[in-house]
Amino acid sequence: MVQVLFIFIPIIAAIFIPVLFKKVRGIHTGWFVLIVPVVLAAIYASYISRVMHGEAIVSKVNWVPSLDISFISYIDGLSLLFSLLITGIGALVVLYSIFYLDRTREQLHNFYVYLLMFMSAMLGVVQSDHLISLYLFWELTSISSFLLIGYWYDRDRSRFGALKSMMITVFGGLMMLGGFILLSIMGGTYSIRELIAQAPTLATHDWFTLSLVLILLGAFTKSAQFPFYIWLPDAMEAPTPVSAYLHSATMVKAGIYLVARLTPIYASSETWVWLVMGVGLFTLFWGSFFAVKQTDLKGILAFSTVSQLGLIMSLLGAGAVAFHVDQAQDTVFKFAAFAAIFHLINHATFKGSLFMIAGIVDHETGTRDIRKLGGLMSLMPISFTVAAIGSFSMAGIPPFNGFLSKEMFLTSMLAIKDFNLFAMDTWGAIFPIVAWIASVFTFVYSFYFVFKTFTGKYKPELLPKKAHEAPIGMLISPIILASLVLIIFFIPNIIGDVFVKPAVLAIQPFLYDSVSAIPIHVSAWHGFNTELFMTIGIFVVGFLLFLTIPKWQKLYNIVPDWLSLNRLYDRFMTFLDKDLNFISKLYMTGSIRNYLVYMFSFIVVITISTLFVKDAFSFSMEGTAPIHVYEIILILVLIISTMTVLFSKSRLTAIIALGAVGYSVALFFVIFNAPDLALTQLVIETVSVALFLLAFYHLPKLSRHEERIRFRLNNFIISLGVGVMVTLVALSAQSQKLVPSITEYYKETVNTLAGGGNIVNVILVDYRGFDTLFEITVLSIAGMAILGMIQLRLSRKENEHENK
Amino acid sequence: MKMMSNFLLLPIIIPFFFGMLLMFAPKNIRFQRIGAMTGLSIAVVAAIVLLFKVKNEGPQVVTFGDWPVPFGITMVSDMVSALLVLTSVILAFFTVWYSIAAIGKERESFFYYPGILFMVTGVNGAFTTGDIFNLFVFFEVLLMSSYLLIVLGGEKAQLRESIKYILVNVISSALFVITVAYLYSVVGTLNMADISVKIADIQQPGIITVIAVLFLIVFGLKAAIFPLFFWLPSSYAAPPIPVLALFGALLTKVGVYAITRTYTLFFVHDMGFTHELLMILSVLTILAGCIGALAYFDVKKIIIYNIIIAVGVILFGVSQMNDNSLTGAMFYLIHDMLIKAALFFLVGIIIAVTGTSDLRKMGGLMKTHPALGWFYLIAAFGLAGIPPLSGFIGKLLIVRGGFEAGNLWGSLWILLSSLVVLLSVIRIFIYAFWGKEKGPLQPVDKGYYRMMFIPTIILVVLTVFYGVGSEWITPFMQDAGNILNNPSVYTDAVLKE
Amino acid sequence: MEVIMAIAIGFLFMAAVYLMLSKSLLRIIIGTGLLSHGAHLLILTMGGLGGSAPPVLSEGVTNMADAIPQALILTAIVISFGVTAFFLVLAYRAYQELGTDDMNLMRGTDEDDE
Amino acid sequence: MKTNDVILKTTSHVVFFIIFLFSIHVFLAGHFAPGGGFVGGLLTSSAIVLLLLVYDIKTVQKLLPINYTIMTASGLVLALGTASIGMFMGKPFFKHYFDHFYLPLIGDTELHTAMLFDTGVYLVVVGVTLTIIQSIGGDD
Repeated sequence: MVQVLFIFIPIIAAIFIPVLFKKVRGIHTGWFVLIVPVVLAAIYASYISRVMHGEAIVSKVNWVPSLDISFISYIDGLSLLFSLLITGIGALVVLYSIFYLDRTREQLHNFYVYLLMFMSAMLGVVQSDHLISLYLFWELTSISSFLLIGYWYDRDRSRFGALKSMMITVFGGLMMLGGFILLSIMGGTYSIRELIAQAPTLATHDWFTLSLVLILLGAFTKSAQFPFYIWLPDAMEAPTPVSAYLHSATMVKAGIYLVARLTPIYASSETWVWLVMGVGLFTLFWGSFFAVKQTDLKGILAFSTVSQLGLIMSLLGAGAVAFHVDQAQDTVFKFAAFAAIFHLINHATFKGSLFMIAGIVDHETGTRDIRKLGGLMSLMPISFTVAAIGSFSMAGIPPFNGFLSKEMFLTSMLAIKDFNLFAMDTWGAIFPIVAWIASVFTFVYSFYFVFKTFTGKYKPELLPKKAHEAPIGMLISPIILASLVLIIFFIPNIIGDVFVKPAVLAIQPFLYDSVSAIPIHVSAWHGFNTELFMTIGIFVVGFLLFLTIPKWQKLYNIVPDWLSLNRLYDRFMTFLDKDLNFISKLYMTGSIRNYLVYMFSFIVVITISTLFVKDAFSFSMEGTAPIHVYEIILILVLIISTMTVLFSKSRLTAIIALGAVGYSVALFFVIFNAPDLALTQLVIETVSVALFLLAFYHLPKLSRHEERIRFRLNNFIISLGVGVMVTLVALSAQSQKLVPSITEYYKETVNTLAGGGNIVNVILVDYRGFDTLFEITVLSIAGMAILGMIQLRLSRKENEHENK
Repeated sequence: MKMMSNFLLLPIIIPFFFGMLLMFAPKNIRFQRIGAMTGLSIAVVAAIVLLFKVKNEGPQVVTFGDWPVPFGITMVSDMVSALLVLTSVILAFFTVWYSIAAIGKERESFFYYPGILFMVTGVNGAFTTGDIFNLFVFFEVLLMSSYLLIVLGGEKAQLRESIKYILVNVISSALFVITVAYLYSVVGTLNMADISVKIADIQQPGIITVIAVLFLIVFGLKAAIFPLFFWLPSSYAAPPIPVLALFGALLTKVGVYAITRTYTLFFVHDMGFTHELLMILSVLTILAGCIGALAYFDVKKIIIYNIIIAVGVILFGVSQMNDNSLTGAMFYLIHDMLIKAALFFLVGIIIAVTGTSDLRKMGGLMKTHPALGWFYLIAAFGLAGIPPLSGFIGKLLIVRGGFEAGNLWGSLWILLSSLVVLLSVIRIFIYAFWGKEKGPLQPVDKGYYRMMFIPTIILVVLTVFYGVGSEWITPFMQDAGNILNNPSVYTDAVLKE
Repeated sequence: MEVIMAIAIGFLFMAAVYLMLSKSLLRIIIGTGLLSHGAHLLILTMGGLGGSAPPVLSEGVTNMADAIPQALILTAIVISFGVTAFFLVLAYRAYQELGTDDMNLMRGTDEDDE
Repeated sequence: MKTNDVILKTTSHVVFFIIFLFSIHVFLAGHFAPGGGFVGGLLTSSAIVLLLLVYDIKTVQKLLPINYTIMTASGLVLALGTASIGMFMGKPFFKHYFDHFYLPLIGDTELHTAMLFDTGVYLVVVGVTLTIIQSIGGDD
């Protein structure tokens, strides 16, 4: 119970933020906010001792129990690791933001409310055992990300980026929801734990693969995998603390989390392995390759994040392979899942610090454009040191933590080529090759980032501000992260035992009985093997490429801009804005005639087809009334007067002919024994004709619009269709009187029970008096409406107003 | 027991009675306002009591004039109808409240409030009646009131669009009448429960299926399904905002209700044809709505096209005919009524403040009207079905039902439409509230602003409650879904007294 | 007789639709008038035309016409009377304000509103 | 439409009363023979329309100082009230009551609450028809 509520602490705290911001103006609001992640981090840290031995702690709060929807916080190794990252990095980011965002100029209350909302959402995502609440928090991360990216909402780029990220991630989220629902129907439960327990049976279900693809769509969009990554670079419009927090350390890892969490369910699927590994690896390559193209510091980091997320994703894919191998704990595949989680931690540390440095550079020089920067090393030595540590780790250089996980990554990719399932033996060799190339580019952009900024020529004339080192407060967080980068390199096995292995157990529960059974030991040196040579190759080639960047950077221009995915998105959005308007106006013409033509055509076609498809047409003369001569004459009168209406050129003729139709209807009523109707019809027709004349006294003559033949022909065909439809259905309906009418009852009771003689009238005032009550209501409303129409003329008033 | 059943009439008769009362002194604006508010508050109370009666005692039935069942007119308040009735009186109440500031004295003194009250009468009558011809009569009551409201004021656009609106409705009324006539010819009765039983007896032959299609057309014209929706966008855009809100929230929903009722009570023996058709049309309806919702920069139009999308979503749920999908459809239906009214109110305030309905001429309202912005955003997310707001549970159940019925692509289509909905409404937020301020704002009197804003936020809060408090609402929705899925519950309540 | 009536009613509907598709507002309203005539006759026909006496109780009459359709028609007539009256006044007012009775000139696309 | 034709006026008075009486007859006959509130109301209105044709609106308003909106509303109230009797007697809405009474001059008469309801209908029809005609006719 309580544990679930922890998730909501940030959101609850957010309620007080605007008040604090308004009332306590002397203190930066961030200091109050900081309490939240610090306290939460401490709480979650207290779980470590229990969870590291494989224990899972569950707590539940019902939301809609009648639909089996509840919040379940399930903290195992994986969830705890993420929770700690969220609160830990969160605390550092808040601390950093206190110095980054000016308390007098910024809308801090908004900023921190969004940030806290995000924190709750993210905790919810990683702790939810219930698919629906997972989805709920998932969307909440999209929304808070939207608000944070759009924080400086008067900038066009911010709004653009905010919308883009929301569209793509919400799209993924919705598809994921579809997958979740399918999954829950298959397993009969929303609980992930229970679903995992029945993983083998789920795999036989028809919807298994579809649900898998849908869920991966959610994971890939959130974790910025190819081709959905395009929102992430634009998300860099958010304030830098946000980029560091959401768009590198936490939110984008939600997809990773999801894939890791659902691996036990889906790993048995070939599609899963191929998709996760393939897309991950391609993203790794794509991101690293295009990172070098960027000129914005945060742009480089964004592409680097894309690339690194791809790396983790592909490792999870490789980890799924372990489900297909006997005795997996003795093979190299055991490394993959471990490496994924390990790298995830490492990435959070070095990328977080790098983002903060990018923010510092921006803050102190006024620009993030790498072409304007250079030579900052002497002016900002601390920043440089932190940046160098982060970049070297990212490049995979010892003695930094990135080296360790990169090595394990290469090991896993090498193993794939020897795996003889899913045609891996044919295509598997691609994996290590792509991994190697991507690592080379990773090396290049890491160096590019740090050395283009801090070494070379200092160009003060290009900088909006005079550069100097950042205040110490702003440096604390990056320094802490950079120290972690270094520390982890030396104590990888402590990290491994405490954080990584419990998480691995959650990803591969079927392989190990307990945390301690996971036979992995991280070491920086493991002899002269292929991985080592690959790494050396990366350093050499990478360094050469880095030195020659200006020579080959032009290559990027070969791919024309319009081919890019961003263009595709832009085209799509323009399509929605402009082309849809055009398309819509093609049929929404405002002409009622067009509308009627569409509607009548549909009505006629669908009704007549149903009539024949369902074999409902029937024609029988049985039980019909005999035909008399005077009836035929009356029919002729009716038809002739109708024709007169149709072809009359003057309105007077038309109106009188309409009256004639009405009177002949009245005569029909007489013939068919409906005296009440006849009487009413006579009177009403008279009044109607009078009304027609009265109203049209003021109107122009029937306009002689020269209507084209085609126009008339169309009208004729459609009206003929309607006429035929009405007749055919009428014939069929009257030939199939399948149930006798209830009418006899009225004859029997009209005098005895209702005290009347004229059945029609008694029906009107008694049996069905309710109809009559509202029929006269209709009349009354019509009267009011007409009165209002005649007397209230706002348009005239409008005109007078305009004329003055 | 039986005599107490008259109670179900109250939510219909109270607005009706107050509507009459208001006719006696149309020029006394104070009287008009107080009368309308009083009448609707009493009706809200009655509807709430009725809802709980239905919950505790099952469907309430009364046949007028003490006649035996198929011979008099029967009114039936089951959970479906009780929920809709309550929602419609609540919305009417808020609309009246909002109107006091938004509609203008001229209209108030020309039967504006009686128009609303009679419309509520018609709407509630249509939701409650158990007689197919009486349904027609109530349709006419609500239509005639809507004619009054749509044209009241006589502005150019109103007159122009009213003609189209009325023409379409005259056609649909004529079709309604002839369809009832066809049905009467085949089954010889008008009582809906009786029709249901008799159709079941004769095992829905082809002619009944044809009639089912005709009913779909008749009600589809009102509900604005594809391809019968063309008349709606421009007609709804013509009258002032409160009227638009009322129309958007109530009128199309009556059509939706009627389709739901007939397709769950009568025509359930050839679902491979009728419900498949309904599903195809609902999917296309969503498409048509989506195109429109994105195609225009006019705030009113954007929300109006969202009405069409919602109709598609609800009817998709109905077409799946299982417990989840029907419960979901009910959930979504009520949600949509509430949220649409709220959105129209919000959009109305935006228009009042900026003096335009063109998004491209708006901007930066976040600086001047932050509260408006936040409430708009909540409503927008609610509409798009972001959990835990009001649209979510309904959509979840509809999609779940769709999957369970095996319609994978249709269900995914519903999910995808949420994205379009979100984009369309978030665009309003981005254009109107974010960005730079454009042009001077209209001077809106503070008191009037508050008069519009307060009912609006209460309504938004209500929708939030509807979403977050789903647990309290679910039992009602499940009852409703159950009765839709089991026509015998309905027919037994009516025929076996 | 029902068969002939069905055809005549179909004809009325056809004429009504044809008129409603034209440009002139007056012709459209006349079309709605024909439409309701058609609908009313159809109700009567669907009730069966076989009765030999009005549905009024009197000595010795047994084969009365079906009273229900007649009652329904009566209600429908009254309603369409109200609608027609309203529609007429609307046309009159529209002509006053818009200066045309040509539906083609009443498209009211976005441009006109601005 | 002003006219000073004395003969027309006199004739119209006579015709007015004839139609009016006829309309009352039709209205009362309703329960047992063709007729009823609706037709009766329409006929009464036509009688008044006749007056309108002969005199101008103002004169007729002086002659019959009736607010037709209120007349309509009263009709509705009467109809609803009649229908509601049953509700107050613990019976379903629209329960009608009738009995036979011996009235002086007329003899044995059936008095029926449906008659009251029909009177409501009658009032509404007259009220609405005249509202419509007056408002169109009175418009310049």
